[in-house]
Parts: sequence; structure tokens; C-alpha cells
Amino acid sequence: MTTKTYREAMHDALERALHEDPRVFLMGEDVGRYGGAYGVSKGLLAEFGPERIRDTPLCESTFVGAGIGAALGGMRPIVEVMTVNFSLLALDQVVNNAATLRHMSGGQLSVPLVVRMATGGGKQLAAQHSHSLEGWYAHVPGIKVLSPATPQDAYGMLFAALQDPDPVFIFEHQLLYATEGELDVDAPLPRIGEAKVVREGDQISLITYGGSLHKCLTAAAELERSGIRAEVLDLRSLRPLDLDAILATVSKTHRAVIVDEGWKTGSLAGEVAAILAERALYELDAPVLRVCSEEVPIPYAKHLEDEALPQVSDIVIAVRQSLEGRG
Amino acid sequence: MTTKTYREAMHDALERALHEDPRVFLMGEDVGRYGGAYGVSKGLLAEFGPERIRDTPLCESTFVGAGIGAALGGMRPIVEVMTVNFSLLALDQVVNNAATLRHMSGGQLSVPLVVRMATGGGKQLAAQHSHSLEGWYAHVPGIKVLSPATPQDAYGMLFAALQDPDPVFIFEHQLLYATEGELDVDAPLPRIGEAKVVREGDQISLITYGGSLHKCLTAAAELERSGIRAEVLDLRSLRPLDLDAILATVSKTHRAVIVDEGWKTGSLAGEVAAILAERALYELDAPVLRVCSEEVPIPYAKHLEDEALPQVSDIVIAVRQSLEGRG
Amino acid sequence: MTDAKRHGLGLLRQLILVRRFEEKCAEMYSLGKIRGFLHLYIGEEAVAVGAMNGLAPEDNVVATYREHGHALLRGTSPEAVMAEMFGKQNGCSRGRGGSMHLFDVEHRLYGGHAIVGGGLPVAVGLALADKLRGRKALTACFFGDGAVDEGEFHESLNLAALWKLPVLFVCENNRYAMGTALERHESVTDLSRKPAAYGISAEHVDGMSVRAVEQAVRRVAERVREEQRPYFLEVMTYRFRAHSMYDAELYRDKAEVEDWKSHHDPIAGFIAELRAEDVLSDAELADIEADVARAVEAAVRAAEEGPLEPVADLLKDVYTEQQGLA
Amino acid sequence: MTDAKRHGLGLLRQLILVRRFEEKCAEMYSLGKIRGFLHLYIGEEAVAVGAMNGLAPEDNVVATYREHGHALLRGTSPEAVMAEMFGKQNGCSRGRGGSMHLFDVEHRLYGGHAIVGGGLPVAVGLALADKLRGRKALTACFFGDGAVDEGEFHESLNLAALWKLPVLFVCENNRYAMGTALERHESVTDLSRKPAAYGISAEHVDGMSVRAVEQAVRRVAERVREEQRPYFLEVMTYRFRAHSMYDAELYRDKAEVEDWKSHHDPIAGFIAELRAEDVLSDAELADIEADVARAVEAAVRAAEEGPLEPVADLLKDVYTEQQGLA
Ligand SMILES: Cc1ncc(C[n+]2csc(CCOP(=O)(O)OP(=O)(O)O)c2C)c(N)n1
Ligand SMILES: Cc1ncc(C[n+]2csc(CCOP(=O)(O)OP(=O)(O)O)c2C)c(N)n1
Ligand SMILES: [Mg+2]
Ligand SMILES: [Mg+2]
Repeated sequence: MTTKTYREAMHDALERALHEDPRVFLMGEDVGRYGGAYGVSKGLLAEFGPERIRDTPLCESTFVGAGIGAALGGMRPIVEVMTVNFSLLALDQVVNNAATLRHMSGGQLSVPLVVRMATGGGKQLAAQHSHSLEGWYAHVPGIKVLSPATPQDAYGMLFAALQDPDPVFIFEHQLLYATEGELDVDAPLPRIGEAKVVREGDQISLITYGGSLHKCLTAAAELERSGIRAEVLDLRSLRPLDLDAILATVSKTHRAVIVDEGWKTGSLAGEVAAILAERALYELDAPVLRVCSEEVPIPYAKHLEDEALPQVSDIVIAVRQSLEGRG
Repeated sequence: MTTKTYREAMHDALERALHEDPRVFLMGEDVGRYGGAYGVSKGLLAEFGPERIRDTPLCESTFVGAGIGAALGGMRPIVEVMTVNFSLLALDQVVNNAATLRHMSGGQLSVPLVVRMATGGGKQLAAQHSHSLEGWYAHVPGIKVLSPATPQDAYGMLFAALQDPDPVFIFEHQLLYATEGELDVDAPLPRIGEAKVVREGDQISLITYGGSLHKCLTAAAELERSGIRAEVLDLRSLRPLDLDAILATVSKTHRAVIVDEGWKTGSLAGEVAAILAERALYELDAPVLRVCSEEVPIPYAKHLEDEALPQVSDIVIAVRQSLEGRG
Repeated sequence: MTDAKRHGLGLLRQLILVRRFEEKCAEMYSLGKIRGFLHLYIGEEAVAVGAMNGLAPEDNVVATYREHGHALLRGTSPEAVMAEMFGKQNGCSRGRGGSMHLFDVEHRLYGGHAIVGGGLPVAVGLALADKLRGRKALTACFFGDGAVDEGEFHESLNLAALWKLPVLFVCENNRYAMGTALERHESVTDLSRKPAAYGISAEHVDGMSVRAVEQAVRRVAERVREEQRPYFLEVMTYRFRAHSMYDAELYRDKAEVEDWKSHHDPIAGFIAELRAEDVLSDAELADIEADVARAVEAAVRAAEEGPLEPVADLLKDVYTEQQGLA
Repeated sequence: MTDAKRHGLGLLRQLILVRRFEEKCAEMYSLGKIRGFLHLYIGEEAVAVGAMNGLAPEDNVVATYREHGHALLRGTSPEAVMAEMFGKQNGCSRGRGGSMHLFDVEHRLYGGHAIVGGGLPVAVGLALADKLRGRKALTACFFGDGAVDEGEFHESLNLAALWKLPVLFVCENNRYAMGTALERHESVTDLSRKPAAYGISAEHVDGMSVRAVEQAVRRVAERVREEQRPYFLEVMTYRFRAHSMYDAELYRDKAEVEDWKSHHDPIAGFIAELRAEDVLSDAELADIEADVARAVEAAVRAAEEGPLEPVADLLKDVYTEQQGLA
């Protein structure tokens, strides 16, 4: 057990995966000589050479598609799509190929592809570089979607994804790379589809994932000082969602605030709220609340960006509002 | 007032728009000589010539982007993206340009662009040609999304979209083109953001849009024969959603079944359910139910496709289930 | 029978098989047995017949939605192809793909892609896998002139050239992308001039001559496997039928189509060639036709009789079943 | 003062303005006044200076995220550009865009695009609008060598050529796409060979010579407006600084960068030229530097003093406000 940053954990996982399985290779824009836009793959080119650490041209659709093809051809590609913002250019390959090929071929093909990308805002990168679109990916049957929020999950989920025979998309919130946490490289792998209660409480459930987890934990700590016991559920797997865990926490606390950096309308938070409306209506003592991004292209100026993105204070306010709701 | 097919109504609207405003032009794959993949623009090339009816190469990203540029440059382009399936290739232009340019430029620019596309399944076109992704578009601030379900709305919404100074996306379910309805070309234009109760009832609300509207109406008629009075709300505008209308119908009936051809997880139906969980919790006498597509790449074989897509019988079953729910 | 004769008759049988098979498809479509989109290859058969004869079994094939011929020639049985179009479980994709999505991993046919241009990146990836694994095989990627417009064409050629991948790009230039004539969708209509932008060698082939295609593909395929570099063939052909069954063909003259049919039919042309060489008798031709007719009938029968996949299996293979998991 | 001299000194002032302005940006970044991504144009100034002098005010400009120079030269005030980077309401995009999204409709600057390749289709559309409206103007579209890899490059050149649109494609080839050298992202590194695939004429220009760029752009721009056809300029240049402020520059030798800086600096080079022509005195140079320094200081002051947009206006202009509607 050591303390590592999220960046280091993902780096170490990649390094180990490349060591352990000759079918694994990494490709994407600037993963090699540059060391990765977020520095995750720094050093791997020197260690594994340009055949296995492949700098691609700028062609998101084609290098994601080539990842699909290489997976069909017996390799275990890990594709880094610098950020989710650019992944829009590759979405056809994701939705129409990666997600369909197994089912549509009558089960003949598998696409054991892992795609990693940074997501989220908070660095004043403005409207074209601050998207949180993992909720869209979670809509697509045929792929799986993970959202590690800790170094331990970053590490473990890469292996869970590599062991999975189907395409797995890993979303890494860009503000997480510098965060630290414990890393046990021998810990059992996380199971895809399993959420986790990361803080226990019995008055209200904060349901969240990825970059918003830390905001929820901070909010929960703050609330505790006012005597409010919030439970925090980290979804971790966005597709499949862990319905049992969602229903369990709400059945325990009877109130839910869902926190998600996506724009509210059509957000993944909306899906969780819908699940509650369908399956836990009689458990709810107050309306479900969502803390999401404002419905606006994320602006550059810090005060505007802060206003647009979910903040700890927004979570605290939502919790108080929920607790004041009718019981 | 005449009877027209949906196809004719959209054709007539295009024709009139081209007559009335010299800034309007139509571009897209096969809109000219072929007459449009669904025959909507047949005859327009002969009438308006190749400058205004422009067959494009196969380059979705670029002709949508060119529509954005032409709108910036003072034109009123109508872009036809044959189907939503191919629009994935243009999603970067939609999300990163059409939706952002006004806000991100500090209000200097407007993008008066209209994009039309066919959507939906039901014609045995298999996994790559049967998507219902309008819910994704409804997630994006900066654009508006319409879903006409009748000839009258097809006609009126084209003009509503053209009059709007911002980008408007019109989704035309492919099974609607051959359907007939009354068309009054002098009727007042629909307002973007306005849903419509198309059948009154007081026991349960069927909330739907587009290609699913007719299924809901059929189900409602069938239910009436068993004495069940279902109200049918046609959302019509998917962004912005008409919250008032959604809340009004559920406040009246206290039960809701949401019908949407998108895959259930992360569907627009989920957003509507979330709105109810947030704002109408105490109005609900039973869990919200969603009738959506199964979470599967839509298969070719008819019996499998039928099983995958929402059917009238699924709606009827959901209604009965809801009515049996606790009051 | 000489080898040359045997080979010639073999090619002819393949050409006729694809033609008659698809004529039957059209008939089955009008009977409602086949649904959805159906894109016929009639007129273009020499391309796939020639190409598949020039490839090796180890090579991978990626094709478009106009791929009945490619599947049949690659080795997928007519039964499996017809059953697929009938939506039956004995179809090569279990009835889930239909006409546009024929898959046959045993014969290394990786689809059947219905998004124009969408197969190219996949082909590049298959070739990358082979290169990394040291497999001496190429990936043949078939696509139309319309696909050349798409960004993925450009990206895929660049990547294949940059990484020296064994991809054989085969452009089936039938002069139309749906209803849009080549000169209305491409600024440079000589498509074989495009690959120079990537340093990829390219040539034209007469796609109405099965022998020309076969020879070109065989020659070039060896080079691709040897040199581990992509190559581009522009195969000049013409579609005799509508783009799909929905197409009223408003965009081209009947006379143009008739001219192609009467003067450039790849089957009539090849029959004339074989006759001129004195290696095809009327009886042999009749035998081939009879043999093919039997094969097509058998295919229809298998498709008719094939079972439907149980509805309960709808969700099967959305994901791969994993040991110990549901 | 002769016209030639006046023009020369004007160009020099512009070059120095862009340089000093960006040096100040770097300083402001290290102070935390500017945040987010900041891509400096230092080393490449002759491209935008030359180009903007060769264009007409009626022409449209579409640029990338490395566009401070383009904005300044197009006519946006240093105050408005600096304030934008400070996130202030007096910024040219009201502080919402930042460094990567400078907009100035008055000067026909249509961004500031941060998705590589994403500006090209927009430029094509602007040119289409002009053509349809009969405006005699072109759209100049700036993009990097990395953008050439993207599918939209291919699609946009094809569409512009096919529809004969007045687009001047200006490729700012600085030999790197972020950390990836040209030869590692492009199969054919002579990018001026690409436009032939679309029938578009192309040429190289020395991007370290402001006069070469200006002359080429002026000459070619007239042709584009006259002939109503696209044209492609590959401008050879080099980025002296890191890709953005986050870049440790592991991918290129210090020596390579030093060589470019000492032997190819577009400003030092132009100063030497002017001196050799005897049209620049030390005093004049000092005046320019002082004048520029004042302009840059004024820009910083305006940025410092500018107001923040009220948080209550966050949602303003997500949509256009319509008469009678909220
Ligand atoms: C990305 C995309 N855009 C549009 C379509 C609709 N479409 C199907 S086939 C076709 C024409 C393709 O022409 P070409 O590549 O020449 O192939 P051909 O049909 O002539 O064999 C079009 C526009 C599609 N399937 N995919
Ligand atoms: C579609 C897309 N992919 C990746 C990126 C990340 N990125 C930003 S700039 C850049 C390099 C672009 O290089 P080039 O076009 O040569 O322009 P330069 O920065 O050299 O001026 C990359 C990869 C992006 N912004 N957009
Ligand atoms: Mg074609
Ligand atoms: Mg560059």
C-alpha cells in the first residue's frame, strides 16, 4: 500500500498491463513523445518502444476505429482519446461499430477494446474543452462505461476493462489526475457494474461519480458539522449502473441528491432520478434533487465557470432543501 | 384545410420557405436529383435550381459545419442530414460550434440554422440505421430540438425553426412520412417549447413524442374500450421541454407512462421521469413507468425488431401496471 | 480440362452465381420475404469475383452494405446469406444483420458496414493487428466512390501509409453515390489520383473484366503483403440496378443504364471472351446456369425453412457472456 | 517617409506588437491573471502579419486557438484581447471565450476555434454565403499542420473545390502538432501536395518572411476573389515556445529550437532586412518598441480594470433574446 496520485496510478496500471500482456498496446494523440496530454503515459515510450506506444495523427474517428479493428484482430488495444471533447469526432465508430459488432454479427465477434479519455471542466478551458459527456456513452448498449474517482479505482478499473471481452470506456476527470490516494496494487479488481458506498450516513444519499465525488465528500463532511449524516454513493460504473446499490442507499436514507457535472437536462443524474421514480417512489420522503451543470456552454471566466459547474455549496444547499422537504 | 401526408407537408413547407425568403436554401445528401432519401424534396431542384437545392458529397461534419458558416454569413440554410444515424459524424459541429458560438462569442454571433433529419426504427434497417438519438440533442444547451409528429406540425415547425435566430434541429420519424393528417397552411405557427395534449383523459398520462405518438394514441383508444381514460401529451419540443404541460397533465392524472423509442437508460423518457421525481413527487399515485427500446442494437429480423421497439401492447401493459400501483 | 479452362469456368460460375442469387433476392424482396434495405451488386460482379480470387484465405475482408457477392465469394454459403436476408437464425449473422451486415469470421469477412466510410478505420485496425502479430496477411477494404468523400477515407489512408500497414483499399467506383453522380460529389473525379496525397501507389482497373480485376488484385496483394504497405485500386464499374429497392432513379438517364447493360455487362463480356477462346460450350454454360439455379433454390429453401431466433434471445450477445457471470 | 518605408515600419510594428503582447501574456499567465490554455504564436508572427496585410477588410477570417496575433492584426484592440484573456467583460468575447475563442464580428473574425479542424467547415460555409449573396470577399481559414490529418480537412477542401467557393486555406505549418512531429503524423510531409487531390492550386511560402507572406497572400487573395475558387497556401514556420503553457517539450531538441530562434526569427530577420535597405534607424526601432510597450501596458491596464460579467448574466445569450419572449 502506497500513496499515489491518480495520474501515477493510471500510469502504473498501463505499465503493468503492457508488461503482462504482449497483446496490449497504447495508441492516441501524443501518448508517446509528449507523454500524454495529462502526463499519464510519460516514460512508457522509452520503456516499450514505438510499436506498442503509438503516437497517432489527429484523426479521432480513425484511431478509435483502428482500435476496434485491432481488437477484432486479436490485440488488446488501449486507445487514449485525449479528451471527451474530441471523442465526438469518434462517436460514429463507438455507436455504430464498437457497440454493435458483437450483437449484429450474431455473436461471432468480440471487441476487447479499452478507450480512456479525460472528461470534465473546472480548468477554465471554455466551451469546447469542458464537456462531461460520459452520460451519452452510458446510453449505448454494447459498451461499458467506467468512471474511476480514486487512484485505486483508476488502477483497478484498467485491468477490469482489459479483462472484459467487450469495449470498455474509462472516463478520467481532468481534475483528478493530481489527487492522491492509497494504492494497493494487489487489491481485488473492481467489478464492472458495482457502485460503492464511500461514506456511510442515514439521513440522505448523495449519489455521484467521477470528478464530483470529492465535492460530495467535502459537502458531506461539512454537513456533518451541522449534524447531518449524508451517505455518499460512488456509482463508479456508469454502464451498467448498479441498481441494487442505488435502491439500497435510498431505501436506507429516503432522500436523494444526485450530483453530476453534465448539463442537467438529459444528464446521467436524470437517469438515476428516473430509476428512483420507477423503483423507489414509495421510499422517497422528499423530491429527488439534481445538482448538475447549468445549461450553458461552459464559459472561460473563472467566476462564470464556477457558477456553471456544481459546487460544494450547491450540494449543501440541495441537501438542506431536501431535508426540509415533506417527510 | 386539406389532407396531406407528413412528407407532403414538409415538402410544401420547404417549397414555401424557399419562395418567401431568398436567404433560404436546402443542402444535404441527395436532396436534389434523387429527391431526398425519403422523397421530401422531390421537385424542388427543378423549381429552385442547383444553387438553392444543393446535393452535397458524403461529408456530414462538413456540410453541417458549412450550414453553420452560411448561417453566420447571413443565409438561412436548411440542412438535411439524411438520418440521425449519420448525424453522429457531425456531432462535433453541433455541440462545439452550432451550440456554442453565440454564447462563447459574448453574444456577437447568431446561428440561424435549421437541420432536419429522419430518425427512428421500425423498417428493419438493423443496428446502424435505426437509432433514436434525439434525446442526445435535447441535452445540448444552445440548440433547440423539435419533433413534429403530424403533418400540421411538420409544416408549422419548419417555419417556427426558420424564424428562430438560433440553431433548430427537427427530427422526423421515418415511419411518419407516409402518415396523413389535416393541414392548414394558415394556422398559427407552433411555439417552440410548447407541448400539446392531443387526447384528454384523467386517469393516466401518456407522455411521448414523434414516432411514438401514434402508438400512444392507439393504446389510448384500446384502453378506452376497457374504460380507462388516458391523456396523451405530445411533447413536440424536446428542447426546451414544456415543464408546465408535463406537470399539468400529471397533476391531473397522477400517473405517468413515458413512451420513447430511445434506449431506456439515459433516454429522454428518463429526463421526463426525473422531472416528475423532482417536481411532482407528491402528485404521483404510482411509480412512473417508461416504455422504451430494449437495450440492444436494433436487430434486422422483424420479430426481433418488434420485440426491441416499444409497441402498443407494451404501452397498454404499462398503463395497466401503473393503474394497479398503490394509490 | 486445362487449368486455364477450369479457372475460367470457375470464374464464370461465380459471376453467374452472384447475378442469379441477387435476381432472386430482388424477387424475394418483392414478395416481402426480404425487408429493410437491399442494395444489389448487379453489374458490378466482376469486381468481387476478380478480387476474391486474387486474395488469400488468410486475408481479411471488410465490405459495405452492397456485399452479397463478397460474402458468397469469400466462402459463405448461399444458404447462410439468403437466410440472413430472411432474418433467420441460420443466417450468417443469425438474422440480426440482414442484407447490409453479413459477417463470417470463419472466412474472415468482417462485415457488412452500412455507415459509408465506417469500415475503413476497422480495416486499418485489422491490418495493424496483423502487423503487430506478425501475420503475413492483408486486409482488403472495399468501399464506394461516395466513401471517398468522407473524412474517414482521408484519415484511414494517412494512417495506413504512415504506419505502413498491409491494407488493400479497393474503391468500387460505380460513378454514383446513391443519386449523386461522381462529378457532383468529387472535385477530382479520377479517384486514383487521391492516394498520392498519402504516398500510396494506386492504379485503375477495368471492373467489368473479371480477369483484369483478378490479375490486378493478385499482383498487388502480393506486393502489399511483401512490402507491408497499403495500395489503392480504383475499380471502374457501374451499377445496373437502383441504389436500393426504394430508388426511383430520377438522377440518371435510362439510356445511360441501357448502354452499360448492353455494352459492358461483365458476364456477357466474359462469356464472349471464353467463347472466343473456345473454352465455353453452350452445354457448359447451360450446366453452370442449372447448377447455379439449384444452388439459389437451395438457398431459398434453407432460408424459408430456417428457424427464427427465439425472441427470448434478443439480448444475447449484446455483451459477451463471461464465465461465472450472468 | 516613402510609402515603402512607412509600410515596412508598419509591418515591423505589428510583428513587435504581437511578440511583446504575447510575452506579456506569458507573464500574466505565470501571475495567474490568465488561466486555462494559452497557446503562444511566438516565432510565427510573420504569418499572421503578412496574411492580414494581404487581406481586405471585407474578407472573413477563421482561426485556431493560437490566434492572438490574428485578432490584433485584424483590428481587435489589444485591450479587448487582453481583457478577454483576463476573463473580463470588456474582452472581445465578454470574457467567456478566453485565449482560444477570440471573436470580433466587426472585424469579421469568426473565432478562435479550439477543436482542431473544426473551423474549416465553418469557413467553407461563410464562403458559400458570400457566393450566394454575391459579396466579393473571401474567407481566409487558418489551421495548423495537425489539422491536415483530420477528416474535416479533406471534406472541406473537396466541398470548397467542388462548389468553387472563395476560401483561402492557410496552413500554418510549424512542423509539430502538439508533441508530434510532422513526419510522425503525416504520411506525405509536403503538405502543399495534398490540395492536388481536390484540384486546388497550392504553393509554399516562407513563413519567417513577413514580406513573402504578405505578397503571396495579396496575390492569391485577388485570384480567389476573382476566380471564385479556393486556394491553398502552406506557410512554413516554427513555434519557438511550448505548445501551451503545460508542455514540457520532451519531444524536440533544445538545439533545434535554438537554431530556429537564432537563425530564423522573423522579427530579427525583418529588422536586418530593413536595416540593410537603410529604412530603419535605431531610434525608429526604439520608438516602435516604446510605442508597443505603451500599447501592451494599456492593454494590461484595461484588462486589470475591466469589470467581470455579472454572474446573473451567465445564461444570457445561450439563446438569442427574441422580441416579446423572455
Ligand atoms: C455516413 C453515411 N452517410 C449517408 C449514408 C446513406 N447512403 C447509403 S449508401 C450511400 C451512397 C454511397 O455511395 P458509394 O460509396 O459510391 O457506394 P455505392 O452505393 O455506389 O456502392 C448513401 C449516401 C450512409 N449510409 N452513411
Ligand atoms: C479534434 C482535436 N483533437 C485534439 C486536440 C488537442 N490538440 C490541441 S492543439 C493540438 C495540435 C494541433 O496541431 P496543429 O494543427 O499543427 O496546430 P499548432 O498547435 O501547431 O498551431 C492538439 C492535438 C484538439 N484540440 N482537437
Ligand atoms: Mg458508388
Ligand atoms: Mg503545428
